[in-house]
Amino acid sequence: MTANAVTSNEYLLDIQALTKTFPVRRSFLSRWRGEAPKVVRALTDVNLQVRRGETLGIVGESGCGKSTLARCIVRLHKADAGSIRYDGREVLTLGAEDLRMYYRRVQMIFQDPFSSLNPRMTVGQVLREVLTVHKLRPKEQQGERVRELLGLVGLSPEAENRLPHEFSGGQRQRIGIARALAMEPDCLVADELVSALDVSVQAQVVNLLLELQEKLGLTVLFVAHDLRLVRHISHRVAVMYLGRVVEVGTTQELFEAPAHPYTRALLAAAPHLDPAHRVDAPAVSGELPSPLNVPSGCPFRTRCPYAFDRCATDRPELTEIRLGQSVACHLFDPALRPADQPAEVR
Amino acid sequence: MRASYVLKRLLQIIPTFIAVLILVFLLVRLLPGDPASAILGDRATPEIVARKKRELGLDQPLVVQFWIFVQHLVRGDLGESTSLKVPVLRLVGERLPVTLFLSVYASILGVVMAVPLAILAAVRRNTWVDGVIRGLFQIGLSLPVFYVALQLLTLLGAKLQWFPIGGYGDSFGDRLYHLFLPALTLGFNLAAILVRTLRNSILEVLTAEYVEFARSKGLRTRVVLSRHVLRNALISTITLLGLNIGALIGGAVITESVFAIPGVGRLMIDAIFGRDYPVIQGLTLVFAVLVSLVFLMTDLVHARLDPRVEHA
Amino acid sequence: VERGGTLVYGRYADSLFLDPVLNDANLDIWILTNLYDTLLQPSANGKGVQPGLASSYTVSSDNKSMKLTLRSGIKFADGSPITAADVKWSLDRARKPDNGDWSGSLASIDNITTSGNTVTLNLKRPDPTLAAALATFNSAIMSQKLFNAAAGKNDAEKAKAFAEKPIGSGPFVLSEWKKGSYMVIKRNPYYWKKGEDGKALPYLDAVRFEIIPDDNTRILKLQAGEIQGAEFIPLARVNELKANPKINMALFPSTQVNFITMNNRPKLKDGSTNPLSDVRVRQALNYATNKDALIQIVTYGVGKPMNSFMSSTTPLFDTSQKGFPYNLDKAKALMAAAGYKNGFEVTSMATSGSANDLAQLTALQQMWAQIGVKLKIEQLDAATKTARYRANDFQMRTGGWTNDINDPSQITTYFAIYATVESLHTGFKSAEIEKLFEQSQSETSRVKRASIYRRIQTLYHEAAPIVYLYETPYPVALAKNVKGFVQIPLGNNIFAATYLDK
Amino acid sequence: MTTTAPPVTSVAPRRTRRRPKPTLIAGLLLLLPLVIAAVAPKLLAPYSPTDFDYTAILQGPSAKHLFGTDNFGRDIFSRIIFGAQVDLQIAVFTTLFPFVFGTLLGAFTGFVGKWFDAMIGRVADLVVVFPFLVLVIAIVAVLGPGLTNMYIAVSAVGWVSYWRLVRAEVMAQKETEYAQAARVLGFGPSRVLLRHVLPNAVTPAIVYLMTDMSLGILLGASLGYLGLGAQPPTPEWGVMVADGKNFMATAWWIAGFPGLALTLAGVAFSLIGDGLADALRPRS
Amino acid sequence: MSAPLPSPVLRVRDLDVRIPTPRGELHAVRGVNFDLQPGEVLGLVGESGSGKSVTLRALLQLHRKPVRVTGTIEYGGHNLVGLSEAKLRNVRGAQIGMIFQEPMTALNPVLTIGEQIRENLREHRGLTGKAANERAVELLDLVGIPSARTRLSDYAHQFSGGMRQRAMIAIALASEPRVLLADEPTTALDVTIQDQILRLLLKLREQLGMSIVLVTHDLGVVAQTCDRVAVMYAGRLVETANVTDVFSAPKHAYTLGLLRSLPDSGAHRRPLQPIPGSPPDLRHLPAGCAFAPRCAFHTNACLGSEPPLIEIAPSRASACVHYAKLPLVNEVVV
Ligand SMILES: Nc1ncnc2c1ncn2[C@@H]1O[C@H](COP(=O)(O)OP(=O)(O)OP(=O)(O)O)[C@@H](O)[C@H]1O
Ligand SMILES: Nc1ncnc2c1ncn2[C@@H]1O[C@H](COP(=O)(O)OP(=O)(O)OP(=O)(O)O)[C@@H](O)[C@H]1O
Ligand SMILES: [Mg+2]
Ligand SMILES: [Mg+2]
Ligand code: NI
Repeated sequence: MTANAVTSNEYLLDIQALTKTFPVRRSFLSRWRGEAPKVVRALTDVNLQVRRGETLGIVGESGCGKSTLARCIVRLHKADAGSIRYDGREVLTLGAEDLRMYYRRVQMIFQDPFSSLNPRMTVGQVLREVLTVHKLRPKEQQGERVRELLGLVGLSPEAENRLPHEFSGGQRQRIGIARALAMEPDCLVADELVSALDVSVQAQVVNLLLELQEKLGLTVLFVAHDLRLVRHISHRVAVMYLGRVVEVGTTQELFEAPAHPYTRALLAAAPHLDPAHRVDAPAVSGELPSPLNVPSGCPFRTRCPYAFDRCATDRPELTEIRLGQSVACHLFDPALRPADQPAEVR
Repeated sequence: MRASYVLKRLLQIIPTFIAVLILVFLLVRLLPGDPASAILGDRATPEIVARKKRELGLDQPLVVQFWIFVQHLVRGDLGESTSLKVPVLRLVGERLPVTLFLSVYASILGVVMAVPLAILAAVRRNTWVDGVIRGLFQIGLSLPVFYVALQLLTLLGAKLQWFPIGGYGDSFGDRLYHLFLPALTLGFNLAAILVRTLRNSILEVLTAEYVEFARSKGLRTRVVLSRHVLRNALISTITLLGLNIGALIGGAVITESVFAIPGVGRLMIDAIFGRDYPVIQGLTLVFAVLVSLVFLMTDLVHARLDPRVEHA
Repeated sequence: VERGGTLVYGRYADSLFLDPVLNDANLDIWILTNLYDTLLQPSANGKGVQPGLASSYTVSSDNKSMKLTLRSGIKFADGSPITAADVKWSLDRARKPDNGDWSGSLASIDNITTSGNTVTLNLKRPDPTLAAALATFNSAIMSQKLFNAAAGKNDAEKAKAFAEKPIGSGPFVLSEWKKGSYMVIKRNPYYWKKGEDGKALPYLDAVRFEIIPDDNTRILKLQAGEIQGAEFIPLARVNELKANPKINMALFPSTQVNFITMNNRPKLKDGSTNPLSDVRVRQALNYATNKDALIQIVTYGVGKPMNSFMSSTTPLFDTSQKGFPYNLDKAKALMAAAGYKNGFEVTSMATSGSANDLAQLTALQQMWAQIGVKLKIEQLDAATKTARYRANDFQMRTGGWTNDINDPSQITTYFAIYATVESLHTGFKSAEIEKLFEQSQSETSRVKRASIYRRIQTLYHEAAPIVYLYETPYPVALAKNVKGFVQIPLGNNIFAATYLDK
Repeated sequence: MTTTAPPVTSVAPRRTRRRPKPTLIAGLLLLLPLVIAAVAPKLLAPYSPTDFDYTAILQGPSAKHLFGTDNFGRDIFSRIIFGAQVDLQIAVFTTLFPFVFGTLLGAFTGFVGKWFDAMIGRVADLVVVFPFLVLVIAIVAVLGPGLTNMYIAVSAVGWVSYWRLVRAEVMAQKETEYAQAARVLGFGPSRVLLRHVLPNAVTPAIVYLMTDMSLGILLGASLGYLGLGAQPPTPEWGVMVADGKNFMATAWWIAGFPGLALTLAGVAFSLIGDGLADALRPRS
Repeated sequence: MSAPLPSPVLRVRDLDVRIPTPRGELHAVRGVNFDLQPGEVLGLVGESGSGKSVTLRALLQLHRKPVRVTGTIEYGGHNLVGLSEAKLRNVRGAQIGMIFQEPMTALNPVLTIGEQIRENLREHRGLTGKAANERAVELLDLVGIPSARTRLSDYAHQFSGGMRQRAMIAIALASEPRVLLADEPTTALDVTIQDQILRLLLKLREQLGMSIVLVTHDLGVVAQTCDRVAVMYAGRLVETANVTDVFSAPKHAYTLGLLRSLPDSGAHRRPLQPIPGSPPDLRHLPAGCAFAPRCAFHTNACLGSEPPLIEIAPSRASACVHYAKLPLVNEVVV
């Protein structure tokens, strides 16, 4: 099956050509001189589909637009252009009332265990507020539901009367998850859910997520920069670079046969756990370009060891190179004769 | 880039300036009583009052008065004081330097007092030294300015005769000598505010990682304190100082009366009580421009001290 | 006597306009006579006149003209001679009805003629006050030539320019003036009057007026020796300064009376009824006022009770006036008779920041409470207070008065004659007083005039349009070495014979 | 998978008890006598604050008159006691409106932004370019002297500080993850602002409120000095200090004791402010 | 490695750090012992709050007044603990350099990078003026910052994250120290940049013959970079070993738990094996082994007194009572 043949029903979330820029404050003089306004290109023409019940991992270096994408999906940012269809319905144009209904289905869980909970509300208040505002449970049933939710995320019922600062980081992330679950959503957007946690605690939260997904049939968008973790829990993975999706594929394909030179560099740079398996040369050289000044053509060309002249002029589109794996790289252009392609890549 | 920023900030002052203009013009005319009453006192007969009003142009409708005011203003003419019968511009020219001198002097004294004591308090935090410094300034902050001024006058001026009681002085040195007590009064008040914030920001900076890094480089404590700690701690203090200079100029109102200093503060009070419309208007505009300039300067100094500030 | 030196004198506020005719207030008047000279001068006791620029004057037998002979060799401060033409021009300017507030004092003059060094004033009617008027600041002699040479298109502009740097013929001439901060007047070398040592006055080289609005600062500066004189010493400090061996705390007799103006109209500006329109109420308030206590509290003993509306230093003051002795019973009886047994509430305006006003009214609050009158104090800045006063929009206000001319007529027109300023804006009007006053204005017999004024004072006392309080002197603190300074009862500061003792 | 995640609350429930803040307690203890004096002055004051005693003018401190008497023979101690009411009233009324209005406006403009924010910003600029004291004096001069008009004047000017503080804080707080979480949970803007953002943004304003209260009292004193503050015979400390300025050399107690009272109040407020800053910080 | 070891550059014995806090004294580092050999990269791993940074700071005597440091830190024949400030300055920076986790906060924002390098050169190398400038350029070159000369006058905020970290390394290297203490130098960086920086450190170690103490909580970094590892838990070292030994056969229940909780050890989307609970509060430590409450293997032997770090094999030590009975990382326990 090719991507084009998929009906919208198969994809719970269908993102097309999503673009988001952040304006940079300009000097008076530059405006006066009529200079073109500068923008941070956080997302450029992002195409991405998420299937029902799957976990889609999103990886990439800092500033490549992972969080922006997640936030656009839950409408915390207003996208500039493109479309996001959720279950066939356009999300970007939802009115206030429909948006509420949308949030009932799509919830976000946040990265920072310290700032993602209102420091002045007890856990019980946090959960009850959700139940009350959305009239999910009548008052008398709320207590029971709160205990149920706490149990679901592995917290004991006494937690209800405590304030966030009385919990450890891992516990706070559980509270955040419980808060999202209170809405009974079918899709979770998790932005760096466990990045701030210690490894030993990370595993606890990851387990919880896996378990809940199993139990509740959740679709999960898992944004992270820990490749090991993403590989462990994702069905499919998308790799982003400077506001673009450069490669997307099933976890196995992507990790075992990475196609895009950036994906390969990323995987090579991730420190391997085996001390016997050491590499001397750096996986990739050079610094990440500024999102204010994205290179023309392929954004990765400035650091790419295989870049050739066309990379500077044409922007490569995301195209399927094999079943379930798409890549945005000229090296995979079928029009290119095999002789022109570097041997290492194929 | 800096030039464009300055230009932009200067242009930004203009709308504020115009609003200030209209506001003051109206406000001043809302004051009960009028210049004629203020000048003539109780005795004047109705005819005399009417004559005076005509003379001052107060018999015209407000709109006409405003139009005349604007016309004059465009020509750089702020009008003439109704009570002192002197062009406002000349008055301001005479008085403003006094107040500026006093404000700058007070700021310098304030900073000179605040910085070493704040460092001391921060480095010795939670010891008796810290307690005494903070307590002293807290008390200073809780006393009315005129009380402090009068105490200083009585003690250092009249009793010990170390400093003159009032006046302004002629030469620069003489000025420093004459204005010492008023500058001290204002400076003390300023120092009280500064010590508080500076101490806190020094404490904050002391725990910053770059201070740790500087120490790990084996630099002398003095170098660490001056180059790394103080410079960073001063950044927030400069902003505060700038914000307070406006208040300082305002605070000069009382200090100037107590110390008999012919500055704009006293002029303003006299003008308000004397219903000297042109002076009130002129001074307000001057204040507005001055404070805006101080803010601008604060920004520039801030940008100079803190390279992170991009006023793009 | 010692010659030379500069006297630094602390004033509470600066002069505004140094033109003898067009000036605005006491701030000008009280120092003008140091800069400008008049034909006649007030005598030292303040009750009569003595020769000035005119060495003598004679009044015709029909009292319809006055002939003055100018002193010979008199000069303005720039060295130019003072001529009869200057005199005529100056007096004509001073009596022009449009010119200034004081033109009325010369209103009896019909025309002025000159011949040689004599000047003749031809009068419309006999005028008993003319000599005093000629000894008053507004009759100062100015140089026509210098005035006309001043910049400006018309007389008003010229007057302004001239007053910036006036040149008169007084003992001093203005040398430097930074408005609102200081003024320096220096010795006029052409001054005609001789001192004790036979040489021309003044003794001082210069007087420097420093403007120090804060009472306390003025005193501190004097104590620190930075200034040698300070005016308007708060009465609260008088005793303290008297005890200071380095300071001469002078209390110059004055024409100052302190009183409370009452609105006598039946209705107030806001339409409410006014209990003060009842003469019994006004008398009651007067009787309920313990002047001796007030003098103790407010003036720290330096004042004395006010027995007539005019001060005891005013010519023709009637010594038999009794004023209102403190009598609570009488006050209560009058209140009851007026139907205010339980009192009422009354508001008085006060000048904000004036310690004396406050002390006065806080004390009255207490005193009047005894007869059930609840006094509320409303502090207003001077401009507002004056504006409300002028609009008759008040119930009571604190008031003070000093004469400008050595004659009772001025105070009387203001206090008792409706046409001037509605009798201090009280609204008080007495046909009999108006008639008597009219009569007095052309009565040249001093005895007859005195009896008319006795009657006026009695009538005024009976009607009690104001609350009589007390008279106060001018409190001036001087360094011990300052000699020969006087402030005359009219308030003028006279530095001509002042010197600094070594 | 049926095993639920291990219950973890039993392991490290970091329950930290709120410890009393020494500065806060010290501040409250200092303020206590003033509050008592303000509530029941009649119980404490031996004399009336306004009655004259001509026989006891300018007497130094003694057993009869603890703090001496003033130039009207009024008992300074009693005046200070009664003054507590006036000065605490000044402290509250000069700050109440600016605090409430400034905070609400700051919350609103900080949260909504856009042209309304820009407009208020311009108005604030206007207010800020006038030196505070001068502006207050001018307004009081327009309206007439007295405490009520002083309150009006201060309110017209004083809100700007609170507006700035709260606006900046709200702008910061609305970007926090819990505020975003609240939005994603489908809560309306007013709920997000009032229940989530504002309670966490208001702390600096409350702390500043304390400083402002003592500044309010001082302002009252300054205006009193110019005769624009509390009107006689109201026993207001600042005005008492101002009244005593003529007796500084001869009767120090007239200005001295009210000065002490002012200092006491100032120190109390500032200690409370410091203490509150500590106590209101959500995590300890 | 079995060859006799050369004498260590740094010998740490019984290092204790006590931090008084309003809520009681915090015993952040408790009896830490280790040696640092010349040219060696020693990894210090452990969870957040386990005392890694505090230990590192103690090595340079950077702790200030209320904090108490006891024990011995032998460097060049001196005990750094209790050494006078003046003498310490000859060690700090000059002999032992330090770099930090967050280059943004560790570089002074208001001084140019050049100034920050030069001040080090002036203090320890006596270089000023042009000479200092030239050396600064060389240093920036060395750490791989392109067009080094022009970038000397830049401020930290004008650099990207990776460049900042390089600059910080250049500053620390200015005085050519023999020991580099690196406190999580790559945690704030992206993997590709982390990779570059770690390689740079290894290269510099070779070139300059430095010893490095590398603090990290990323076991991958340890595996790729370190020669030896010291594992820290609740302020104590619980295991020290050569890097290969640790990853193949951990001898402390905590190390084992850590390795097992990593995703690599389980099958795709299968539950991981976390260590239950969270690290203890250093103010209220349990009696006995601090890890016991979270330990799957704990017995009564773990309670009572805290097990000491004892040598269990050449250059290998563990503080686990059950070290001999621990399973391998991938072994399934029943
Ligand atoms: N509110 C904002 N205003 C301006 N620029 C923004 C804003 N939010 C994000 N950006 C910019 O957009 C780009 C993408 O940011 P984003 O946070 O999506 O990256 P990320 O992939 O999540 O990075 P990280 O891994 O560091 O979280 C960055 O350059 C960032 O600076
Ligand atoms: N200055 C200090 N005051 C109070 N407690 C401190 C201080 N410095 C460190 N601590 C505490 O000491 C303990 C050890 O801290 P340390 O910074 O060494 O941990 P770490 O292992 O470096 O953790 P991380 O991986 O988070 O950097 C922690 O509980 C920490 O809260
Ligand atoms: Mg992100
Ligand atoms: Mg650390
Ligand atoms: Ni710039």
